[in-house]
Amino acid sequence: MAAGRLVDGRPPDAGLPPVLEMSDIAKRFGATQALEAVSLTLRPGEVHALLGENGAGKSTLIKIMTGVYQPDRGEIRLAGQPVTIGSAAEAQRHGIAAIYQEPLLFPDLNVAENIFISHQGRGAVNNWRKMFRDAADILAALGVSLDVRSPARGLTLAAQQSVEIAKAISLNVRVLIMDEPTASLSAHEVAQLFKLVRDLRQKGVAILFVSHRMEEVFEIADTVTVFRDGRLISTRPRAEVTPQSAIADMVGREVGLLKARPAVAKGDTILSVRNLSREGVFRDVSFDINRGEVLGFAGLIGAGRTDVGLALFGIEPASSGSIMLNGKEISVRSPGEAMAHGIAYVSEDRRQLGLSLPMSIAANISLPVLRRFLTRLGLIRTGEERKTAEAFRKRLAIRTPDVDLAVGKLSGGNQQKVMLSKWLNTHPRLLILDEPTRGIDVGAKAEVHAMIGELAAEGIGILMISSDMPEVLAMSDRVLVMREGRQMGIFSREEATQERVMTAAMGQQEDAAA
Amino acid sequence: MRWLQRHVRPEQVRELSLLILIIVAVIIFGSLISGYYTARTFNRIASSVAIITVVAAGQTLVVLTRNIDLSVGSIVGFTAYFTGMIVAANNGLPAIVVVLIAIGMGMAMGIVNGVIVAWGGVPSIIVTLGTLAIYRGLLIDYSGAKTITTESLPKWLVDLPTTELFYIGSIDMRAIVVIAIAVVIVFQLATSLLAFFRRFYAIGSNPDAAALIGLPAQRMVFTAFVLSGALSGLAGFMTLARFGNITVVAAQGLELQSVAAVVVGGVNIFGGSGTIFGAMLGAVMIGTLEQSLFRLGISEFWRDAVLGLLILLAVASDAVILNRLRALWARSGMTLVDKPATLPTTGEATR
Amino acid sequence: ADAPPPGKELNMVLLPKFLGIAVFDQAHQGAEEAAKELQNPAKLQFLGPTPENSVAGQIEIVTNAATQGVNAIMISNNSGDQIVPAAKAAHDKGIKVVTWDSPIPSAEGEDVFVAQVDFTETGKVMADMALNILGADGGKLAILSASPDAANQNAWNKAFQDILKNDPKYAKLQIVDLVYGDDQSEKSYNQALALVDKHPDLQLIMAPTSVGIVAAAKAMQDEKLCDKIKVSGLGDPTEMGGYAKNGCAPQFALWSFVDLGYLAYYTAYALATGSLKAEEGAEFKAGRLGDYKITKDPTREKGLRILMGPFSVYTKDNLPQ
Amino acid sequence: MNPVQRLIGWEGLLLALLAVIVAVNISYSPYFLGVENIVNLFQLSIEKIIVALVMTLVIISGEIDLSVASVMGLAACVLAWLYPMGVPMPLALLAALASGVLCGLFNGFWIAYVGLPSLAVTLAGLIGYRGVARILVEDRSIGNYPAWFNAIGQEELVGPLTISILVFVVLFVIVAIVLHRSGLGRLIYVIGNSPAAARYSGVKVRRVKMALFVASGFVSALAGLLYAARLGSVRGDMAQGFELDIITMVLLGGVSIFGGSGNFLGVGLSILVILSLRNGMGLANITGNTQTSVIGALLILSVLLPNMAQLIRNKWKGSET
Ligand SMILES: Nc1ncnc2c1ncn2[C@@H]1O[C@H](COP(=O)(O)OP(=O)(O)OP(=O)(O)O)[C@@H](O)[C@H]1O
Ligand SMILES: Nc1ncnc2c1ncn2[C@@H]1O[C@H](COP(=O)(O)OP(=O)(O)OP(=O)(O)O)[C@@H](O)[C@H]1O
Ligand SMILES: [Mg+2]
Ligand SMILES: [Mg+2]
Repeated sequence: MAAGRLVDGRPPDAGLPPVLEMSDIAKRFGATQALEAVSLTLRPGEVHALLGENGAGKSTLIKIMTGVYQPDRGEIRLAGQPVTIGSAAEAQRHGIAAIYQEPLLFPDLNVAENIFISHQGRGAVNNWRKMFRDAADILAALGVSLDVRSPARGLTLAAQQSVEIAKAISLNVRVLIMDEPTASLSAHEVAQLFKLVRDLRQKGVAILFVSHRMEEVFEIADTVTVFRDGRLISTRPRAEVTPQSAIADMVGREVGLLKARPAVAKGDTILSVRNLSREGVFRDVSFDINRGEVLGFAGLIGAGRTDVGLALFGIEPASSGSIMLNGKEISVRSPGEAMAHGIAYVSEDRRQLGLSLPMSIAANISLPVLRRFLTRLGLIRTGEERKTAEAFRKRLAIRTPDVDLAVGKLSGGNQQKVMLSKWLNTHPRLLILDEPTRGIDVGAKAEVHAMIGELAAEGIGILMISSDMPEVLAMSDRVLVMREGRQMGIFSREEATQERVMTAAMGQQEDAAA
Repeated sequence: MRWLQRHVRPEQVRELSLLILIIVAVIIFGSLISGYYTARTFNRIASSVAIITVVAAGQTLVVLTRNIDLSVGSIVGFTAYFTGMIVAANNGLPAIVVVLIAIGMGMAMGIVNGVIVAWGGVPSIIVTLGTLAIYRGLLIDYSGAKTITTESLPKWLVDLPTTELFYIGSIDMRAIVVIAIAVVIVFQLATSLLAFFRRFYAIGSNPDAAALIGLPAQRMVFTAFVLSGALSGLAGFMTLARFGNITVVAAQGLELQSVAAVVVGGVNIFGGSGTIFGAMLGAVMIGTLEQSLFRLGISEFWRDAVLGLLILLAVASDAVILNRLRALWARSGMTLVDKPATLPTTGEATR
Repeated sequence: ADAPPPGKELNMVLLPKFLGIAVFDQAHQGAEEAAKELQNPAKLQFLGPTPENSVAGQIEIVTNAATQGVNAIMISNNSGDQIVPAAKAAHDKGIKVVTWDSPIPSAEGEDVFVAQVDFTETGKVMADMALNILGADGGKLAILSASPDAANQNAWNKAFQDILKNDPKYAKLQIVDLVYGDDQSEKSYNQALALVDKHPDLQLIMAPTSVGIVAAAKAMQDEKLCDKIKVSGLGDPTEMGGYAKNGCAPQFALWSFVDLGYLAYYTAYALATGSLKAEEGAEFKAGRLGDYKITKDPTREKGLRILMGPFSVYTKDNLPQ
Repeated sequence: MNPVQRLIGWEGLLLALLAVIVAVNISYSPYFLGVENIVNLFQLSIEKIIVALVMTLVIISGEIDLSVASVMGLAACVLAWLYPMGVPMPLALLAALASGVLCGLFNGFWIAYVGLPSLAVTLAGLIGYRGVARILVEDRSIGNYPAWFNAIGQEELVGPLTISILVFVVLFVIVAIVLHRSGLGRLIYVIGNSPAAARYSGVKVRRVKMALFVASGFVSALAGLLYAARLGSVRGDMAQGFELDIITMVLLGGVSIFGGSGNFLGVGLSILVILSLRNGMGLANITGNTQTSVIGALLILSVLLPNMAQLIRNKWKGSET
């Protein structure tokens, strides 16, 4: 194996022969040219970052490397030898493993089996004891402790992601591809992950790293490649790249980095929550949200933020505590009631909970308020429906040939935008955003942030759950920190610094709690 | 609780609850029916459940892969009839050959199902709805409306169902029952220990993921149908041995019975979870009810009504129990360990 | 009585309860034999539904036959009165509708029923066999019937029960149960065993169905109960021979289905040619079976019937070779 | 393939198939085009195709209802049970329909509110409701309803059309509009595609499913009564086994068994295909088992062939699906 020569931990040097070379790759899906004349080289012991807006073609390129798609044109060479990667299985045999944007586990298999099943020989006989032990070890190295015996069903995205990573490193890979592995990880876990990436680099593994989080890219990458509209714009050593220049390459224009949202004048209180609890999930959560205010929810994955959101939206109603809307006590037993009160919840899991992927963009956007598009006889006014969809397509710059396309065909980021449109369409008074910019590129991210600003300015109260620390700090008027289902404190914009929020999230003593 | 989680997996809990249900049922019937706790009662239930159990085992494998095999009834009938015809023609055939013929026949029909489902990309319910009719149709066509009679069969075959292999206390274990138990044990072990069989679970659990890690979904589905066919073939042989007289309606409706057994046995009809053992319990549950209700003197006409209700209750009670447990499992599933020592280094990068 | 004129071209359909049952094929042979004798150039259509679809299937076949304007239909009715509308429609189009083996209960839409045996007679034969087997001091017996929906079965069972109730000769015979095996070997087999469990002192299983009786016999043999519990009823000697010999089923009865098919064909043919009128007292000659007369059907007030008979009661001594 | 292409592909195929079958039928049988035959062609399966309409909705919503045939039987038996007791016909009919609604509510409760798989629940229903029907009529065959009731199923009302056929036509139009134009239809598709997302969008998933099963129960009961009216008498085994035929019709119509896709044009065509095929084979004197085999084969091929074509096209385009 190419890696063999490097285990002594010699620093990686660009002189080494490339593990994987892709030249002049092209791939087209119906109308969209997803990739055009792309050439990319991965060297042992190199962390190669791949940047690009939503729909730039990153995932497509990766799916080609892993044999999920076949390129229309172009050549792939492994350690110098031309190869065709016909299937995921072949890719694995070549030592190419990938962690995808959305974790793909077997909900009915336990964690350990999920880790090992991909590379067990067909003839193998399960030695459960050993399997559990090995799995536990690998996860420990990740700094995650999961019950390796419990089925994957019901794991949080974070938990699932950790298992995915464990799966990938449990086979000894030459090329490890990570398509937005950090999208659902909190800063804490990102740190753990990066430790691991560095180890792998030491071992001479070539790593292709896709992320929309600038700061991460600049922390970990050796080389930075930028895509735009399916074309490769630039490949440079990190030293020669600045965030600004990279972004310029990505969007083809100058875009300001994330900058703090101007604080708005406090309106009167819309929502006030007191001692909200749900048996065994979260306890005594209390906060107010004023008109035009953005309340950030920070915390590690699994802290229970989503559950608070779900309780407010009536999916998993709270078991005790009070919710007051405009001073009136309300009970929210179902999403229907929540929507009637003007509460909207944008889920963190767009594929399962946020969207109906096989249905058209228009149908998805009109779904929550379908009534509005019905005639007296209950028939759908499709014209109206499409018009509305078109409006949102412009407003959020959704990249699609037309609004009748199945949402599933859109790239991650564009799906996110459709989901936002869907909920803005309900004209909410209180908007709950759960990981609103997960898997969204800088361009779109900026747009979403701007959008959040506008909505707040319109007087909507916004509850923003996010694991993206800079985002939380920049967007929120106040930050509520949760940890293991408990509220650790609420920080005003002034108090809320990276360190304090983190410490609270990690459960260190914190006196500044509100 | 923790201990339980370590040592019992949810689907096992499912089986436990079913086992308890069966025991409760037996106790109730025992108190209502005089002379219920006898070797005879056991024999009745055991041998009437044996055949359906073997079929249900195959059905389980298919269902695990998110498919269903509705043709089993026809396959059993077909193999029972034509195996019978062949043995009748040459009584000299050694037992093993006869069994292999039956299994082979079933396998062949399973292969047809499997190929069309796996590589033809036709939903299994459509394929097997079709072959359900086709296999039975062929049977009627080629049977020439003759009935296979005990007369024409070799003695060993006719006597097989009542041959006692060994005794457990006063209970004599009959060949048919032993075959069924053997099948269950073999496949239960295989599906819990062999990587190859674990893949049935993987594919049913999340086809996309299975594809991404390069599991040969098509081959697996094909295998499932072939095995289901083979086991149905074996069941066909058992049917021939047990009932001796085989008409073209033999084993009609077995498909629904096997699905019922599988469903009651807690095999997730949408694939991915459930066990052979569970399916057997399902069959036993239903068999016990059928037999005992009759003994209770419940009228012919009341039986189906009661049976339907009891099946529903079996499914419901165990589903409710299971959901509770699922939640518990999930909740305590993950605990992220805090390492204050390694405060996030991302901090620097953002400044 | 004179025979119908041979050589007429008549399209005729023979319709069994459903396909794949031996006795119906024997009836088919008989009908073919008659067709040859009568030199009917038109091919006899032997059409039947599949077992699981018997009722709807029979109705469909009768309807289609009517559409095609065939000359005569011979039905072994499995659909009770549900066949009536279809049969009527056919009859109204001038098609001769002859039932055999199992009649249309209300007799509507039917010209005449060719009865294998007299149904009350059947009851008596069953009673006598029971008496012979159980002896003068009688005992407990249970009926294992086909499906609850088979008209002829129900008629026989009723006749059997009546005669036991009313005729002091059979006073000691006690019917303790009536179960159905749906003409499926498996179900009949299990039902037979269940009967044994439910009635510890059971001595006889009376199964007036060719499928049920073999299944019951096999069950008793398997459980080594033949010396305690006997099996009797209506069975096909080719299937039952063994059990007659080994004493599991010392006596059982049946008529010749070949003759039944033969007679049904003659009747339908004669009606279709007009040489026979479907009315009480009409007579005709049915080839080798000799002369027959149309009479009122005692078991169905509106019905006409031709009675074939006789029963042959089989024991180990008179089995056909 | 985008939905539009798929639609053309599938329905186009069925249309071609239909054309071939009709052509063959015409060339084989002079009777096929007769008004009488065309009417019979629908009459003979009218109850099945009526139920198939609702079944389409149920399957698209990602569920299945195996209990329909038993509900048909139950409704008919409720009627047959009440009417002889002197309950006035209209009341008896209402009660029968109510029994269907009850079954629907029962199924719906366990499926929508307790969350059990519909396959399991309705399988229990398949057995249980049939059982209740049996309890009500046991082994009797109950007829002699008022003439007007039988007329509903048998007499021609508008031109040659019976009420049953009109019911079907009206229902077809209504259900088609509901599915393809109405908000409810949209919700049915969304629920079939992604139930979780539907719930998170405030869709009252449970209510929709409940509504579907109640509708299924009601229409099945209605069909059961029409069946009773057509046959003029009721037995415990009424409509037994119809569920498979009904599901076959829906699936052949291109409705995905996994829910979320399929449309009414397809179902309409598949109904025509199956009915004319059956009828054609009937007129060609092809017996029951061959008929069912052919339809079974058709069911498979109609999905297999297009897939094969697609597969080959891709192989030779060298691109992945
Ligand atoms: N299976 C497919 N069918 C049709 N179009 C597709 C398919 N997969 C991707 N595309 C299109 O190809 C383009 C590239 O998609 P891709 O997922 O590679 O973008 P991406 O860079 O990963 O975006 P993101 O950062 O949002 O994940 C997009 O326009 C997308 O709509
Ligand atoms: N290991 C686990 N296995 C299963 N479920 C878990 C696990 N950890 C947490 N959960 C579930 O996740 C929820 C708590 O995590 P939640 O997603 O609410 O936190 P969060 O702060 O919103 O994290 P995220 O950033 O993923 O939204 C609860 O529903 C809990 O049941
Ligand atoms: Mg992507
Ligand atoms: Mg969350």
